[in-house]
Order: sequence, then C-alpha cells, then structure tokens
Amino acid sequence: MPQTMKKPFYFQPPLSILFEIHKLEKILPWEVNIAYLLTMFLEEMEEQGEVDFRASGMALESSSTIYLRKTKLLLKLEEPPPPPKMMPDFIPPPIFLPLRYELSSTTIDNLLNVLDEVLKSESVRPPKLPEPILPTPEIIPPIDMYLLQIEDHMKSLYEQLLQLVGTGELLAFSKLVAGLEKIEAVKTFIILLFLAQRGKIGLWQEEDIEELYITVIGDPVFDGKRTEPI
Amino acid sequence: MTENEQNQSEPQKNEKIAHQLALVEAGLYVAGRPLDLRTIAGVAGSRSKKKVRKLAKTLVENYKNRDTAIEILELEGERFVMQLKADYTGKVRKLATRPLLSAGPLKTLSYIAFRQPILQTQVIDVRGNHSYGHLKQLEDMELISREGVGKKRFIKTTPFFADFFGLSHDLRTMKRQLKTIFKDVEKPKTEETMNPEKAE
Amino acid sequence: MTENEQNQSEPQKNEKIAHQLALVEAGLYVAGRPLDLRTIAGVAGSRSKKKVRKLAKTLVENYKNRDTAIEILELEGERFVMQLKADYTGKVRKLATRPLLSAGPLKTLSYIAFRQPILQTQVIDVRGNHSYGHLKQLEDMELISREGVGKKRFIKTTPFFADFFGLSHDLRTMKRQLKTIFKDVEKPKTEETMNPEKAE
Repeated sequence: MPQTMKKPFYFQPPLSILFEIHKLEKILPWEVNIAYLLTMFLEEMEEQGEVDFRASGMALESSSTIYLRKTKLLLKLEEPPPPPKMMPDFIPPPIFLPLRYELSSTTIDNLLNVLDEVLKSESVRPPKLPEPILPTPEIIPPIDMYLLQIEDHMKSLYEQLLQLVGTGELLAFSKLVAGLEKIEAVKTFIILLFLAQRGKIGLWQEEDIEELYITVIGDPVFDGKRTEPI
Repeated sequence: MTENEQNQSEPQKNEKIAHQLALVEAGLYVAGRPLDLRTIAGVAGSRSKKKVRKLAKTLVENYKNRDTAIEILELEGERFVMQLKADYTGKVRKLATRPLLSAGPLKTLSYIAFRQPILQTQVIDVRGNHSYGHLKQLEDMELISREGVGKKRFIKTTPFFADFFGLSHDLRTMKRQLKTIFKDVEKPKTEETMNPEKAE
Repeated sequence: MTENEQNQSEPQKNEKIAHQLALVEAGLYVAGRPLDLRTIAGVAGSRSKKKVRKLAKTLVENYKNRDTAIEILELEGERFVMQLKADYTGKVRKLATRPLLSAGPLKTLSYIAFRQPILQTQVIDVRGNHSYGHLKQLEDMELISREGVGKKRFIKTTPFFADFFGLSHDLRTMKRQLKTIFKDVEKPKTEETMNPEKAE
C-alpha cells in the first residue's frame, strides 16, 4: 500500500522548492518567485479539497527563510543579478574616410570681412593693453585653502572637544581621529597645535607611550578675542 | 563635329584635348568630391556629354598608368573623383588639415549607415552615452541628418555622406555596397588596414 | 649607404624609391600646404635629409614633365608644395564650396591674426567662453599655435596660416598686409564681398 501511495502534489517541481528544506541554503533566492509559488500551492490545495496544515506550515517556513536570505543579501548591498542581456546588435567596422584634397572656399577677404564685427566686441570690452610680454611665470606655491580657514577649523574642533570631554578630562588623540583618513588626522593635529598655542587646550605625552593626550583647559566660549596670530 | 573642329589640324586638336584634360584634372583636384558629367562638362567647356565622358575616362586611365599615390575613380552614376589610394591613407592621415573623425565617431557613423533610417535611442543604446558627442560631430560635418524629436528622432546619412564615400544615393543600393565594403575591411586583418590610426 | 641598402639589387632600389616618391606625393596631396624636409622625411620614412631632398626634387621634375594642371614647387626654406597651376585657378575656383571654417572659428582666427601675439585670456574676453572650442579647433588645424601656460598663454598664427592666405611669414609684415587688405575689404561694402557665405 505505501508503495502505491501517490506523492503529494507539493513534492512536484516547482513547488518542491518549498519542501526540500535542506536545499534552501543552496538556491539563489532571487530566482524564487515566492508569491507565485504560494499562490499555486494554495490554489492546488483548494482544488484538491484537502487542507494540510503541516504542508502549509512548511511552505510558510521556507518562504520566510528565502525572504530572510533576500533581506540579508540586500543588507550586504549585494545587487540582484542583472537582467539577461539582449543579443548585441552587429556593429560594422569603422569606415575610414577617403583622403581627398579640397580647396577651401575661404579667402583672405572672407577672413577680414568678419574682423570688423569682432573688433566691435573688442571695443565693448577694451583689451587690457599694453600687456608686457613676460617670461614664463615663476611657479607660485599653491595656498592651501585649509590653512586660510584655520580660524573656522579651530572653532569647530574646539566645540567638538567640548562635546567629547569636560574641562580637565583627558582625551586620547587616537580616539579623536578614529576613523579619519591620514590626511584628515594630520590636519586635526595641526589645529590642535594652534589651539594649544592659544591656551585653549593642553597636549601631553608620557615617555615610552606613543599616545598623545588632550585636555580642554580654556573657557567654554570661543570668544575670538585672541584670534590674532601668536 | 562642329565646323570649327573640322577646321582644326591634328596637333591643334590634341592640344585642345590636353588642355581640357588638365581642366578636368584641375576641377577634380579642387573639388575633393565626386563630380558628375554635367559639372565636369562645365569645367572642360564642352557641351558634348560623350566627349566629356571620354575625357574623364582618359584621365582615369592616365592616373592608372602613372601608378602613384593619387587615383581618379569612376563612381556610380557617371561621377568621377580624385582621391588618395587607400594604401597610403594610414601614412599621411596626420597631415590632413580638415578635422578628421577618429575611430569612435566613425564606428557610430558606420552603424548608422548600415541600419538607417534608425532611431537615435537605438544608436545610443548600442553605441553608449558617449555617442551623443559623435552624433553632434557627425551632424556638424553634414554626414548625418536628424529628423523628429525626443524618442521619435530618426537619423540617416546625408547625400554628402554618400558622395564622400562614393556610395549610391539610393538607400538599398548603398546598404548593399556597404556590406561589400565591411566584408573587405574585415578580411585582411593586418595592422595597417585595421588600424590606420595606429600606423601613424 | 647602409649595409641593407648595399645588398639591395637595382630593381629593388628603384621600387623602394618609387614607393617613397608615392609617399611624398601622398603627403603633399593630402596636406595641401607647403611641407618642410623634416615632415617629408617623416612621411617617406627616411632619415637622410639629402635623400629626402632628392626625392622631393625628383617629384618637382616629374610633375613638370607631366605638363598638367597640378604642380609641385620648391619654396623658400626647402619647403615643397603641391598646388594647382595659377592658370587653372580661376576656371575651377567655383568648385571650391566648403569654407575652411564656420563663421565662429573664422572670427576668432581673424581676431588672432590681427592682434597677434595675443594673450589667450584676451581672446576669450572678446570672443566669449565658447571660443575655447574655436582655439582647440584652430590648433588642431595648425592655423594657430599656443605658448606659455595659464594666464600667460600667448597665441599666434602658424606659418601654415600665412601660406594658406598667401601672407608673409614675418609677423610685422603680415600685420601690415592684413591692415592694408582690411582697409580694402572695408571700402566696397557690396552684398557679395560682405556675405561670402550667401554667394555660395
């Protein structure tokens, strides 16, 4: 009798995907259309007139496992596979233009006919003449905008320090620059030196320890009274 | 034969023909594009189509016999053109004064020529976004024309394009000619014929 | 003579020379402007100035013997040019229909020629930002050259520019010539001279 027993409908593909739990981890979740499978499952069950709660439970569990995997992949920012590419169209090789000499219709008269008009716009914007012809200019070192905005940077870093530690407390430099790029860390260090010079903070380092410690010692208001270079 | 020509001696006739040949040569040299018999007749100062055809064909032969870098070819529709033989293109391309097209725009052009009339969106699909620039350049050079707007913008090659390549103005014939050209280009995969730019 | 050349048979040598002559002819044809020995040597694939000079002079002679509409001439400074003989220019000039440049770049070129050597910033001031594109095109066509960098970038016309318009290579003389022609052009304000594009 058991040999002649018909396999339940949900063990046939494609519904079997939901009932082979051991294979769930191996399939590509993007290839499974859960809504389609579940609808098919319910319709089939309705048609057969037999409600099997155990099978429904398994289908539900498998579906949620597949959903979970899709969610995990999305959180990993893994893109779903691209849609299948269409067959590329035939692109013929470039046809190179035959080289021919061609006398141009432009004459010196044509060239000078348009000059009058151009000289009119020159009179609207008079040329800055006489411009001496100078030798190739010397190279001017580029001025770092960062240094030009040093006051602003000092202010914002000081405010940041106040938020991190109270007056008198210690803050490790490595903690302050954690996660920053090297160049940003260097810039922060430079600003710390400026702040230290203004007496806003204290910097100290113990022998044999590489860590640099910062203490906020100035008043909490960055009053700007001592903004002149020290 | 006109009365005037009957009265001419043999050397006089020969001299006249040599002069007319030189005029046709001058015309073809200066034009840099295919000229039809009517235009050539105007240059040669002759009204006989038969004579003008003979003059042009003589020039084609003369240039063949000279065996040098320049050729005069007869194209479809009894049109004649002077141009550099393809063998020399790669080596002197860089000397050409006119802004020439690089391989990218030329590929776009050849695709358009092959598929025309074609939707602009299809050209962009196949050739990529950078081909917007190619289309502008090809339009500036009057090699293609665009009609319609937005998603319904159609592109085809211009009569100037057909003339430039010595192709038929009839679209179907042109496409057949192009197929032959592409086959020829694809066969000899030597460095020079495939990459004339590189050969410079 | 290199060892390689010594080993060549007479027919081989002749063939090589014929090929080099064709290459030089190709270069002169395509360039449509005078080429100096260095450029010709580059085209002919030879490093010997003497040989290249001989090749070019042979071509001059060959064209003289052909007695047709096109000539190759030697110009001052060992430069060579292929051109239409003056006798024929008038008769075929009407076949030249394509302007060298469109209106915008032509204006920019005209201004540069008249004010050169001129700062790039001044050209942009007067001609607008779009003229950056013109400068690129004019440079590609070897009509202008740029020197220096940034705000001190100077522009002047090239010897090719002078050759193209039949002007002196000496800047001061050229500017005098331009001023004289400019005055002449300004006087007869007829429809035709003012609107050459229309005349086509």
